[in-house]
Amino acid sequence: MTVMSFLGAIGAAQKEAMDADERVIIIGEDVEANVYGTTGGGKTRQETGDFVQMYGRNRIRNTPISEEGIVGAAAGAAMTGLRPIVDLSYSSFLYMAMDQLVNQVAKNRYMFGGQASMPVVFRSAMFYGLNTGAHHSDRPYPMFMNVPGLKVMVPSTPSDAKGLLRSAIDMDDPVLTFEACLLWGLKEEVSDEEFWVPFGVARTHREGSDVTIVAISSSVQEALAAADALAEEGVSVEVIDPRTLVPLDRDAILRSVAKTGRLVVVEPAHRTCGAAGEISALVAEEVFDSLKAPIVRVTAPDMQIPFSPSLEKQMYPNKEDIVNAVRRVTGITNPTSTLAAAGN
Amino acid sequence: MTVMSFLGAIGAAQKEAMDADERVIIIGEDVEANVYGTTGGGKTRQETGDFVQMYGRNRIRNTPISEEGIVGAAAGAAMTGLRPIVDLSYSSFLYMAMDQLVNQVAKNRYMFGGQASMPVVFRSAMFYGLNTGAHHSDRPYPMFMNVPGLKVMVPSTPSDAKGLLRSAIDMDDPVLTFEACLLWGLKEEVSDEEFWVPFGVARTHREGSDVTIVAISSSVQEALAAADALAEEGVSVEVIDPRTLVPLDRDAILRSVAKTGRLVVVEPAHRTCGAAGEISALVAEEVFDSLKAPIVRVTAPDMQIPFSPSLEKQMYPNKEDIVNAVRRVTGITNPTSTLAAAGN
Amino acid sequence: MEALSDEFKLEMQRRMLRIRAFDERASKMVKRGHIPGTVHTSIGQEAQVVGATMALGDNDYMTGNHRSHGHPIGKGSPLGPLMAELQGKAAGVCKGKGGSLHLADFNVGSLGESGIVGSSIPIAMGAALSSSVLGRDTVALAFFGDGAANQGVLYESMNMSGVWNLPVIFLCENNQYALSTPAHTVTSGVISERAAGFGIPGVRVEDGQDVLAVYEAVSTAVARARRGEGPTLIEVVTYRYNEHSEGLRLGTDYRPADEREAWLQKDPLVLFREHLIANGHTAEEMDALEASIVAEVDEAVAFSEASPWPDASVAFDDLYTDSEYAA
Amino acid sequence: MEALSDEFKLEMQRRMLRIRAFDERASKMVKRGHIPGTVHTSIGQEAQVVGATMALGDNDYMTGNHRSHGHPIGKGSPLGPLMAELQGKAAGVCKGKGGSLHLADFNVGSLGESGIVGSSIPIAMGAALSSSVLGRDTVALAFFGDGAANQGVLYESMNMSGVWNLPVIFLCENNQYALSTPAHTVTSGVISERAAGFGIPGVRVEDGQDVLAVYEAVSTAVARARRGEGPTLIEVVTYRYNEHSEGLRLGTDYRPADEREAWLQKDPLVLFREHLIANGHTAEEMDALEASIVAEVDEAVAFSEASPWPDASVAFDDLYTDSEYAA
Ligand SMILES: Cc1ncc(C[n+]2csc(CCOP(=O)(O)OP(=O)(O)O)c2C)c(N)n1
Ligand SMILES: Cc1ncc(C[n+]2csc(CCOP(=O)(O)OP(=O)(O)O)c2C)c(N)n1
Ligand SMILES: [Mg+2]
Ligand SMILES: [Mg+2]
Repeated sequence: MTVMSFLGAIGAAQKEAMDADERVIIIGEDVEANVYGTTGGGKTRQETGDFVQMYGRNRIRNTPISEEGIVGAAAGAAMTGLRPIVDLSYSSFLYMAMDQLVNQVAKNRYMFGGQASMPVVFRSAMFYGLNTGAHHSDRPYPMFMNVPGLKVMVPSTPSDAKGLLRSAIDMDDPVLTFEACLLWGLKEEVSDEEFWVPFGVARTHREGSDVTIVAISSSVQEALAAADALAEEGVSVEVIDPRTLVPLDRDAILRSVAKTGRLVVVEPAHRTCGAAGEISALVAEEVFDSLKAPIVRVTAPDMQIPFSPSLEKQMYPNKEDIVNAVRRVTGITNPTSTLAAAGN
Repeated sequence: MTVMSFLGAIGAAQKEAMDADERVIIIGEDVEANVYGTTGGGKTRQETGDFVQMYGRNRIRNTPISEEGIVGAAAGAAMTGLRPIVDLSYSSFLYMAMDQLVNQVAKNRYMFGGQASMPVVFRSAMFYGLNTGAHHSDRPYPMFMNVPGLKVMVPSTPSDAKGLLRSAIDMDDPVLTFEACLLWGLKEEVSDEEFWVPFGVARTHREGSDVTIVAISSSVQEALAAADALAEEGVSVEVIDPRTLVPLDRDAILRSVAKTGRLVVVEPAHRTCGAAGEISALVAEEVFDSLKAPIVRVTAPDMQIPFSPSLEKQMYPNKEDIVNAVRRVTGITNPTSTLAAAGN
Repeated sequence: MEALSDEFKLEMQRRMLRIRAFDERASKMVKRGHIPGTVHTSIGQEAQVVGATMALGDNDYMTGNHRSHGHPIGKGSPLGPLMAELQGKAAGVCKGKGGSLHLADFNVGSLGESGIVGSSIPIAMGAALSSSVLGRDTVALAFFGDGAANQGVLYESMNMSGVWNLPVIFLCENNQYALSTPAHTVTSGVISERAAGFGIPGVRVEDGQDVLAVYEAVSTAVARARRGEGPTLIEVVTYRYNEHSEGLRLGTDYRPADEREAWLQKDPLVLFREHLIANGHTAEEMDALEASIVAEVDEAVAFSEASPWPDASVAFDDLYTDSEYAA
Repeated sequence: MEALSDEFKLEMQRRMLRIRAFDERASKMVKRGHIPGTVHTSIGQEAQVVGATMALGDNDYMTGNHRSHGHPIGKGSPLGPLMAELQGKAAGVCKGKGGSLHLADFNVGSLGESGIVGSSIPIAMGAALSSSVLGRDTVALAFFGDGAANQGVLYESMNMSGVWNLPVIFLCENNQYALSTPAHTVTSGVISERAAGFGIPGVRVEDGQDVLAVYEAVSTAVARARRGEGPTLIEVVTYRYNEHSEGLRLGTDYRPADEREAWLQKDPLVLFREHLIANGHTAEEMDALEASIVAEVDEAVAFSEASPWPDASVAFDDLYTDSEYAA
């Protein structure tokens, strides 16, 4: 085990995959100079050298600023023998390549009756919360959930980031990974061995009996903090991280809600047509009879992201919002009371 | 009143708006030759001449195939005094211009603290169900619902198409209109007068007491047919068409479900993160206590669209699917029985 | 260029005839309702298609656009599964899931048509990137129209492949119209001249009805690419004889009345038939060749007609490689 | 070109000094945590900014990119609200909602920076379309970098504005790097030479540190546009003295060690100061001018510091014009 940051874990997965398979290449803007910190060495560039030194410019492809061209090139390369990892840096830039992502990457295998396979990973960082303004703060993963043919991962811990990314690279289907930069510095012990976290398997971070919280990306940390606070009030919260949104571990979510009878869904994306809405709808259809209370979503409002710190800080779900949502579904209005009857 | 087709109604709204305001222009591919049928005269080109004859090439701008450039140009023009209507022909081509739509059209007014206004309408047709294959069958409106700053309309009748489009053109905010081509030929009497259908006001096509169906775009017709069939079985169905998805008439939907206690949501888009999920989540949060049964979505599956007629016909919600969903939420398994108790 | 063998030239004519006969049949079938949706024919553009596809080797890749069922034929794809695809049959080359707009035949290096205009251009660049990274000697060719030439992704692709020296050819089929829109009304400058600013050669084949002229230009670019000297842009001037798509009736005369007539005088099949006759073949041989191709198309239609419709469940395959995620 | 008045030249120097002083202050404030996020300075590129903005008239439009707070200053925007915007204050020109990456000042025709590289290019074309449709004589200018020059939308915009003869100028600020990436490693061909293929003039200003050279090239293009003769592409060669963004420390030496030194010898402010002194001004006058600009920036900072933070509710304004839909 090594203590790794979220970002370090991503770099480690990329390195392992590059070592394991010559067909893996990295394409993106500023990957040569390791501007975004995942194409350095194992821990630091100084120690083990950077990816260009290790793998050469044939496999580390520093690109012009041409997102549509980059994604198209990666798609064509994936259809003909390579396994590209595309670094799109900020999630806000995915829109530039939307046609390639939706019309080519997602559809080709299907349209051509299975003749193509599309082993390619698109990495991008969600930079919200860092006062970068509306052009760098997008959290667009829900859009891509609406596009059949893509897989979507949203890791929330260093080991999940490493294990999921490795699975993504080794998979024959296209994967989009959304990495919340608020998690970049998060550290934990991560295995030095190669390991693969499977897609479609949620992680239950905390077991509980009164309420299920399904939390996405950086919201997992907020949800865990909320669960701690609520435990002190006598509310037992189960916290589930789906880890991959496509495929989604429906069973884990439904089982948990069947047990607790209450659901709060938390995510940093805009509310309308977000992942939280999807999970809510799933539960309202599949385990309605178990539900004891309204399903509450805690999300970003349907608003663009303002620059000023005095404005931006209120835009994402935080621990307090989650605690309030749980109080609402459990009927607790007074923090010191125990689990109220409402909805039971 | 004149009997107008859905397509004719769109043409009529465009003509009225062009006549009323010199700042209204039309930009798009093949608009000069009226390939898509909305830049002709009142009914046929022969009768009243086409838009180029009427308004000239200064205001009818036939473009190269450059969707990103077109949308950007329209956005810049809207910020500086014009009121463009952009004909993007097929909805599947919106992805080409996604960056302009999301990063410029939706964000500029907000980012610039209200200095910009963005009076522009983006029209596109959803061509599903016509054996055009996966590259021409998209129904991508849910993606745009996730983008604050855009407004989204999905008319389902000729008069709504005319009145909503006129409101959209006269509005100072950007609007995307998604026109189901399955409705193009639909005819009804439409007022010859200028009229404006307000955004954010749902239309109740049929009142009922047992189940609420919220149906979107071409699904409205399917839902009405299902309601007819169900009436014969003694099930009273309320059919609501939101008409605009952003803004959404939450009150109309919540009021109806509070009354009926049951909800089925129908739409032609893919299931995951679609509008149906959004409406389900809204109801599960806001009027949970009124709910007597699971909320059921009837949507396209999370699958791309195959070309062959033998494959494609099963991909969209039809009357039969809706009838089955209503039976499920009302607990009726035998078509001849009356309203069962389950969920009550 | 070295002289082409007689057999090679005969094969050129054979493939051009095949495209013509296949597309003419497909046109009729659309009008009779035997092909769902529509088709965009290459009728009139056969020289450009065959001159380009026959300049490629068997292992070379290509991508196409909506008007690209001629292209797999040109590259040697068998007709039966192509026709079955147009009809949406189980025996279709894409199992009936692609249709006319999205034909692909990976067996002959056809990585697929794109119904989205311009969208398959960078896919060809990606195939060339594979060759380059993996040290293969295959090249890739992207077909696209004069309309597609105004999509920005073409210039991103020319630049990237220029920088990386990729073995890719950008082939613009300038049939002078994009749907109803005359190219000269929406194109500033000259398409082939756009290459220079991106540091790559740009070639214009003025007589795109001459299969040998197209073949020569593309062969030169292919050889260049294989030598590791990078991409080329080729613009071929040609003309489509039919409407944009079969069954489409446009309300305006967007094409001058006598223009089509003039181009019909330069029918690539007639021209090359004459060339072959001038080079030792008889009219009877040519007639026989033409008849044999019609028979081939008859067979393809019979093959297709004999195929069942795909089973409804096929709609739920092939989204992902691990079927567990299919709905 | 007609001779420029002395006052006009002094104003050029004034605006260049203003950009330098403003950006230097902003850089310090970022490092001290007084400006949230980061800023991308125009330090070293002032001649290119002012030569272009002063060639525009008051009613002319412009769009910018992430490195564009110099541009509204060049176009005459008051400094206080710009500084307040960088700090995220209520008195900011965008109410604190845009920040450094998204400055806009519609009062001086600044239609906004885009943090998305290349994305504001067609917006300028749209502003030119308005002029053209409405019969106004305003022109529009899009600033963008050498990196942005590889975004396809630039070529879509050059083509469309070429076809429509729009009064728009595409101005590429070639500072030779896109973040860590040297332009020559990702650019095939020469940017200014890309214009020819799109049927529009392409001009390269080799000495982008000479404000008069830039002014002349842009003025020529503006005059051309106003005469209704259409768009121009101008590439200006320049250099940024600071890191890509303030506070960013890149791990590799992506710029040769002595390169920056050489460019520092061509500091546009020093060069133009010398020009002014050679043309009758004294060093004392110039010192006084410089001091007055520092005082202006002090005032702007004071203005900003005096401004309150925006009220939390401001985050929920300005999404739509009809506030009823705001959350
Ligand atoms: C991105 C996109 N925009 C628009 C269309 C609609 N469309 C289909 S074919 C066509 C014309 C294409 O012209 P060109 O590229 O010259 O090819 P041609 O049909 O002449 O072979 C258009 C506009 C499309 N399919 N995709
Ligand atoms: C679409 C997009 N891709 C990538 C980025 C990240 N990025 C920000 S600035 C920059 C370099 C821009 O270089 P250039 O256009 O030359 O402008 P300069 O910074 O040199 O002024 C990059 C890659 C971005 N903001 N937008
Ligand atoms: Mg064409
Ligand atoms: Mg630069």
